[in-house]
Parts: sequence; C-alpha cells; structure tokens
Amino acid sequence: MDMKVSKKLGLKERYNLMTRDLAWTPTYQSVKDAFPYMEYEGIKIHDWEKFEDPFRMTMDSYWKYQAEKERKLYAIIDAFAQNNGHLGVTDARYINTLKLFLTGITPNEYMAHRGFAHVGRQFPGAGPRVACLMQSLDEIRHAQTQIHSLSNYNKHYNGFQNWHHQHDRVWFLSVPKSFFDDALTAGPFEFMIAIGFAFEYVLTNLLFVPFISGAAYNGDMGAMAFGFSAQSDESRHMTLGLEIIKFILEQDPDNLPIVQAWLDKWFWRGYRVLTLVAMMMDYMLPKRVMSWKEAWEIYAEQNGGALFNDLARYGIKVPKGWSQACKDKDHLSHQAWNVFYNYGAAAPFHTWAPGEKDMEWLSAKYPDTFDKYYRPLWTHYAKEQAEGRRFYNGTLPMLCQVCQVPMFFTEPDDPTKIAYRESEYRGMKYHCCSDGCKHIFDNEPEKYVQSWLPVHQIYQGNCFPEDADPSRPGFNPLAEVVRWYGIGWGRDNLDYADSEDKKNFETWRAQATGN
Amino acid sequence: MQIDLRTVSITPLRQTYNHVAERLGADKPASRYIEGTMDVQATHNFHYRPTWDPEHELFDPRRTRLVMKDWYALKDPRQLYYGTYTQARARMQEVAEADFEFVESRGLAERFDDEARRTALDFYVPLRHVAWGANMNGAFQCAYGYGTAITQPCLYAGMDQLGIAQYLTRLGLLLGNQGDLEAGKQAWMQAPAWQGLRRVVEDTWVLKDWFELFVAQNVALDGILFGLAYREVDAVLSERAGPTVSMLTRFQAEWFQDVTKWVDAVVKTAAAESAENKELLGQWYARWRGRVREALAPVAELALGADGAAALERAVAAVDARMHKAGLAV
Amino acid sequence: MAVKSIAPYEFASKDTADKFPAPLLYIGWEDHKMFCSPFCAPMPPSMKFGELVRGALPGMYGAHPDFARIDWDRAEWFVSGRPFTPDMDKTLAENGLGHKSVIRLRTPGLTGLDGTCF
Amino acid sequence: MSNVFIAFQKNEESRAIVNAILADNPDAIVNEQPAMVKIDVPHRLVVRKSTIEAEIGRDFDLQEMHVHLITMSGNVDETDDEFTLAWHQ
Repeated sequence: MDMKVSKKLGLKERYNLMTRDLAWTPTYQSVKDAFPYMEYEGIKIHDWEKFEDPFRMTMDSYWKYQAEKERKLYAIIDAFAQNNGHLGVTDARYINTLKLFLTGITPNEYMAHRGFAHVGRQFPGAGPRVACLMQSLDEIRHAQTQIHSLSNYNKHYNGFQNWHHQHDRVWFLSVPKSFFDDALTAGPFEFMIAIGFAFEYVLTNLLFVPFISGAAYNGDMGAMAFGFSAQSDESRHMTLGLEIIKFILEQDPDNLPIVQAWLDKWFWRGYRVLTLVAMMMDYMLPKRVMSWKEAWEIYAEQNGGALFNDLARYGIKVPKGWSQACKDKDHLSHQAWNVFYNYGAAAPFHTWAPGEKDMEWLSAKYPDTFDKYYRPLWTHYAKEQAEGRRFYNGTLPMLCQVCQVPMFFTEPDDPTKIAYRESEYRGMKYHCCSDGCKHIFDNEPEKYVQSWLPVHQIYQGNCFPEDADPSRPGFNPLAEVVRWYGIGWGRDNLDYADSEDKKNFETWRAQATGN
Repeated sequence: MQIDLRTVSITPLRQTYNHVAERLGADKPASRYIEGTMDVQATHNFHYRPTWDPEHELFDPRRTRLVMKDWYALKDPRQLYYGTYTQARARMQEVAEADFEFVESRGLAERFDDEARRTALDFYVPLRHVAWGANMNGAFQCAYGYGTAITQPCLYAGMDQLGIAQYLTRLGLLLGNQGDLEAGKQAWMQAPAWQGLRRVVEDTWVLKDWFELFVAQNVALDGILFGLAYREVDAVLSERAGPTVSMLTRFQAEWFQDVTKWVDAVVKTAAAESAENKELLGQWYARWRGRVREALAPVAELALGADGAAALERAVAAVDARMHKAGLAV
Repeated sequence: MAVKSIAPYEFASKDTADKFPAPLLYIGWEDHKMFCSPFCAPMPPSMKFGELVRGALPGMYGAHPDFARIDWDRAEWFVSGRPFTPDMDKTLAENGLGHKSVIRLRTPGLTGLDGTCF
Repeated sequence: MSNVFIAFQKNEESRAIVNAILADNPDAIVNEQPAMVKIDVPHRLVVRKSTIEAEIGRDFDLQEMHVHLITMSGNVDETDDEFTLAWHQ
C-alpha cells in the first residue's frame, strides 16, 4: 500500500512528489562540491529528470513489506534451528556449499550495501539516489539474514566460524573480494554498470537461483528461506540496473563507448567469480538441480541474449568475452573443482572426488566432455585415496593478476592447454589467465599492480601468525599459512571422507532414527 | 520414513562465530544484533585504492579526525539490525497510517483552523527539504564511515529522514494541496526566513569529515530542529487548533525520541574514549549548534511569532543538556 | 587507456622483486593439469637450472605417475611461450630468467592420465 | 522472439498471481520447480491488478507482489493497474 495522498494523483505523479520534488540544486555550495565525483569518469548527464524510476516505493511501503518478509523469514530460521533442520539435508557434503556462501558471498553483500550508499549519496539525480539507497538497505539485509541463517550451522559444523577473518585473507576468497573492491573503488557510474547492471542483471540469476534451488533440492529449508527472501528484493535491483544503463546511454552518444568498455570488463570479472558457482552446482551439491551448463544456457545464453538484443538499439554489443564463456560451459566446473581438490588443505571446507553415481550424472549432463577429459582424473584420485595417498598439491599456484583465480583456465578452443597471457608494465611482467583478464589489466594497469595476490603475499612473509618463526628448523610454511587463515587443520579442511562434519552428521542422524 | 529430528539432543560444537566470541570474551550465544553487526565490514588487505579518493583505503578510519581504538565500541543501544529496524518502523508507520486515515476520514483537515493551517503549511512543508538533506548526509556517513556498528544506524537514520520528508509531503497535501508544496519549495529556495537553514544544510553536504557531519546533522540540526518542530511548534498548534497536526507528525515525534537514545550513546562513548575526542566533539558541537541556532531563529519566528525565540532557546537548551550529560563540555 | 581518477593515481606495484626472498619463477608442466595450475615459487637467481630440475621439480610434480617416466633429454622448454634451450649448468639468471618469468616444460609422449592431459 | 520471464516463490498468494498471469497472457509457459514457479512469455508479459483481485477476492496492491518475487527479466513498467515486462526489440 503506498501513501494515500490526493486521489487525483496517479502513481507516478504521487511518487514524484515523494522523491524528486524533495531535491533542489544547491546555490550556497556549488553542485560540483556537493557532488564531486560526477565528472571524472567522462560520463555526460544532461538531465537527471529523464531517469525512469524502476519501482515507485515510498518508505512506508518499504518498511511494511520488508518487515513482513523479515517476520516470515525469522520464523522459519527459528523453526529450522529448533527442529534440528540441519539434520534433514541430503548429507553433510551439502553443508560445504553454505561455507562457501558465508565466506565468499555474504561479506560481499555487505560491500554492495556500502557501495550503494556511496553512489546513493553521490548521484545528483533524486530518482536514482533513492533507488540506490533502498538497494543499500536491502544489501545489508542480505548480509545479516545470511549471517543469522547460517549461525545455527556454525554451531554444529566446522568452517563457518572464521568467515570475517578469512574474507580478508584466504586465497580463493580474494577472488570475490577483489571483484567487489574493484567495483567500489571505481567511479560511481562504473559501479552502477558493474554491480547494478552487469552483476545484478546479467549474472545474479546464475548465482542465486542455483544456490537457492540447490538448498530446496537438498532439504535445506533455512537456506532456501533466506535465499528466496533475498531474491524478492532482487527484482527491484535488476530493474534499477537496467534503467540506469538505459538512462546513461540515452543521455549522450559519447557515453556509449565508455559503457561498452565497462560492460566488457564487468561481464568478464563477474563471469570469473561465477567459477565458484559452477563447481558448486556440479560437484558440491549431493542432489543436483541442473548442471552449470544448463543454467548457463537458460540464464546467460537465452536470457542474456534477449537482454543484449534489446540493448542493441542503443548500439550496445554483446560483451567481449561472451562467446568464450559460452564455449567454456562444458569444462568450467570440472576444472574448477580440481583446483579445490588440489588445494583442499588450504580451504575452510571439505573437498572430495565425485563417486560413481555422481560421475554417471556428470557424464549424462556433459556427454561430449566428461568421460573424454575428466573422468580419468577423478578415477585416478579415488584410486590413490583408496591406497592411502589422497592427493594434495603442496606447491602454491600461479594466480591471474586480475581475477586472482589460480591459472587453471584453458584455451578457448583447446581444453587441454592452460592459457597463459603476459603483459609488461613499467619494466615488470604481469600474468593473466585469459584474453579477458589481460585486456582488463592492459586498460588499467595502475589499478591492478596494486592487487593483493595471496600467493605473492605468502612469499613476502605477510601471511604467517605472529608467533611463527620461519627460521626455526622444520618450519612448515603451508601449515603456518593455514593457521593464519584461521583454518583448523584436520577439522575445517581436508577430505570430506575423514571429516568431523561427516562423523557428527551420521551420528546425529542415527540418533534421530534409532535409540 | 518420517524422522523426528527434534528428538535429537546435540551438544553444539560452538555457540557463535569466533570474532563474536572474542568480543564477548567467551564462546556464548550472541544476539542477532551482535552477530549481524560486529566486524561485518572488511578491515584488511584492500586490493585497490578508490579512484574517487586515492589518498585513502576503501574503508579507512582516517576519514574523520575522531580516533577510536575500536570502532565497534559505538554500538546502538536500540540494537537495530535490519530485521528489528524494519519491524520497528513498520509498527510506527502503521500508527501513522491510522492517524492519516483518521484525519482524512473524519474530515479533520477540512475543518482545521485556517490560521493554524497556514502556520502548519508554511512551517512544516519546507522541512521536507531539510529531511532530504538529512537523507543525503545519512548516506554519506554510511558510505565513508568506519565499522558497521556506526555506519548501519547512520543509513537507517538517513532513510528515516526520507520517510519523514514523505510524511511531510502528505501533511502538505492533506492540509493543503500540490500548490502548497510548490509554495513551500519556493520559500525554501527564496524566502529570507529559510535561507539561513538552507545554507546550513548545503554546508553540511560539503563536509569531508563524516563524524563532524554526524555531530552537525544528527546532534545539532536534528536535535534542535526536532525539538522546535515537534515539541514547541506542535504544542502551540495543538493548543490553538487541536491535535490534528500532532497526529500528522506523530511519526517524527516518536522517531526523535528513538533516535536520541542512539545519538547520545554514540557521543558519550566517543567522548569517553579520549580527551582529544572530547575536545573535538565539543568544538564540532559548538560550531554547528551556533550555526543551527542562528539559522532557526527566523524559522521559529515564522511559526511562533514573538514566542519563537524563547521556544528555540528551550530546544537548544535541551540539546545542550543532552550533550552535557554525554560528557561534552557545554 | 588509463585509469580515470579524480586525483593522481600512482601506486607502487605490490610485487616488486625486492619484496621477496628471491625472484618469483612460474613453472608449468604442459599436458599435466592434475596439478591444476602452474606453480609459483621464489628461486634464487644463482640456482643452476639443473638444480631446479633435479632439486625442485620432483617435489612439485613427483606425485604424477608420468613424472618418473620423463626422458629429460627429450624435454622441451619454453619461456613466455617461446621455445628455449636452458643450459643446465648455468644459473637461472644466466639463462635469462628474472622476476616473474614463466617457464613451461613439455615432455613429448607423456600426455597425462589416460592421455587426458591431466 | 525473446521471452521475458518472472519467477515466484510457491505459496498461496503467488498461486493466485500465477493464475492471473496465465489468464492474462495466453502464450505463457509455466515451468514448475521445487519451491519456485517460473513463467516465460514471448515478448511481453502483463500482470493485472483486477485479475488478481478477482482471483483472491480482495483488494490487491501490485506492490504486494514484491514479497513473493524471485526474479524477472525485461523492461518494467508499473502503473496502479498494471505491471508489464517487455523487450522492446
């Protein structure tokens, strides 16, 4: 229910009075001093009034509907905790997806909250300001509902307890962290294209729908509830993203090349982050919803295709890395899970080789690639593990300077060859995993020379606990890094087969079914 | 097979997240406010400097001169996280909605005393722009502040101000019409009585120190203005023409009580941290108290005539007393 | 193109050679993606290339069944993707390798588990 | 031709919304998933307040729909009476 004002006024007019009409152009201070970040990116805005409000929601309706969602959600969270709902999930392997979520996604919901507060302060246009600030509120909601929902898992399973500490430190978490840091440190317009449009509109369905449906498929009412509840805000966010890109493009023809370059960059940055989702869908869910490949076809190829078709009238082209991403869909998840299998000692969740039934599913979903390229690897690992030699990689990987993912990605047309790309800047070599990342580096080297690359930081000696002594005989650098990460050795990391999580889950489940 | 999972008695491995347990000093169950607030903001190893502020890290405690050893000491006594925040405001809006409904359905607006109506429209309607300015400032504090404990309620307060601007808009439309909103904006932009206040608001927009902005906006401007508008002016109008306006501004009056608890607690904790903080907060308060007081004098007069000056002094004194109690040398 | 910023935007690289105990060397073994990515390790410039091969590589790659089957005389080397003939008796520096050089090893005839390049 | 889509959580209220959408959009394709229902329509999808009200037997504000939404795709236009999603090309 929106504010009931004069019956004569329509929704749009009413909303105008409630938002835009409140704003004015300052005269005691210059516009440039009040909104100092509006010019340096080169985007030209002539008339902020032309922005189309995505949803016309006043604060009273916002409070009312959001409070209703919150009441429902917390009722479910409470019931889930009281009833030991965690014991109803398919098996404890599933819980590792939640650890990935809490450490990798939740802190970035918070980053989005701060980012939208920033642009919500900086835009001189009242329409986008208000929409951005509502999104900022929504994003802190998402961070908090996730922390609260997963709090009960944290009480019973290992690997959730240090999410805050780990987000700023652990090697693979620097992938999503650097993504959001990159967006927030960019200018306000680029942030909107990066997060508001490229991430929220083009890629968010690939992130959340699989996670939430995964929760539903695996009996996790708690995670399903927070996921769906968060998604209900997402339609507002997606619409803001679409309206803002259209608005910028309509304002001035000079904006097109800038926006296109940002789209190329942020599609690729976002796609690299989704690597984690691909492996989650295909390898970490005991009961799978759909394959990464199927999700990519529905949400990227069909839906994204329709979107870029629609934007073509502004001169926007499909982002640069699009066709490579479409080629990768047969390979991405398999290659990615191998990275975590390799470095399973350094991650705060458990890893495992897929079992025979899992491989049947993978083979059916990836008829052209799984048996040919990937099955022998998992079979080999299983054999080694059965003989007491579970493979862990003990040497640190080379990372991409831009996306920060270990350099496992293969050439677009040859899944057997790792792609290496090299640039030189100010007399030093920089390495990237792909044309997409190299392109990003070459455009803004001043930015990416600053990357806090976890592997390099380890070698610089910045990732050991204070009491560690590298000069002591028998100093084990990997073990010390893991300690600095706040990962309990043998408890939070290593193979699922030997984990406390597995043992506890089975014991507790047995208590539920017997005496 | 139906499994009754409730029957399983499990001893949890731990009660809360490690960073929360460290703050609580023990591994014990923590409130949702604490779990959803403490240490939620990233603190280390930022990858890139902001292109809009290369001098600072993305989140950087040096964006204010105030110094805190632990920014999470600035907790919100109301313990608002998103869930409790929206539910608290939803209750308030439900009451406000009922009040607006009542005023409308009983024809109270039409029957309202015309002189009081004029005063209400002339005084309250331009305040929607002050609230808009406050919304900008709440966003600023949230964006560039440090630590979720303080940035979170700053955004909540900023969004509350947007809601307040919208309630004032409805007040204008109910007691008057769209033309009164236009006239109010015209006055805000040009009428001499409002220019001092508009200048204050625009000056707060260019402050770089977010904590000084907190003192300017949340302590001085909100403190004095809300005291004047929703206590002093409200009382006079109520006496003169009945409680219609009180009903239409009840949200603001309740909100001011609520937010005062938080603002005072923040100032108190920040001042108690060090003599330097106390000194700094005192300077900021003195500066903005003076600016706001001066700017509000013609506005108070506009609403209350000759009684305006005394009403304004009472509003200022009330904030002085609060700040004194919070530890500032006032 | 360069970064657009509101004020000068120049920062030292986080990874200059002086910050490491020794220059970083990246090493990849072609067609053996069981080791998911190339490796990164600081290697003293005074280390002989032969020492790298005999001393460091077994620890890195020994877990792969192909490693024991390598015919080192037939091994092919690449630097930054270009063919390269290292002198085993010369140091890494004398072989032209510096901070953040990438070398790749190809072992003809060995193509990983069941020929999958893993 | 491109599809627009909208997806809802499955519950009593969204059941009515989905029925209304199916009534107003003869080309709609329904895709049922656990806990979620997704509706694809070629080119343009309309949600009408009046149809939902007839379906549930009470007043309905289109903004109530937000509580149940999961995701959607297409350009949004919202008035008091109608919510539409469309691709312009």
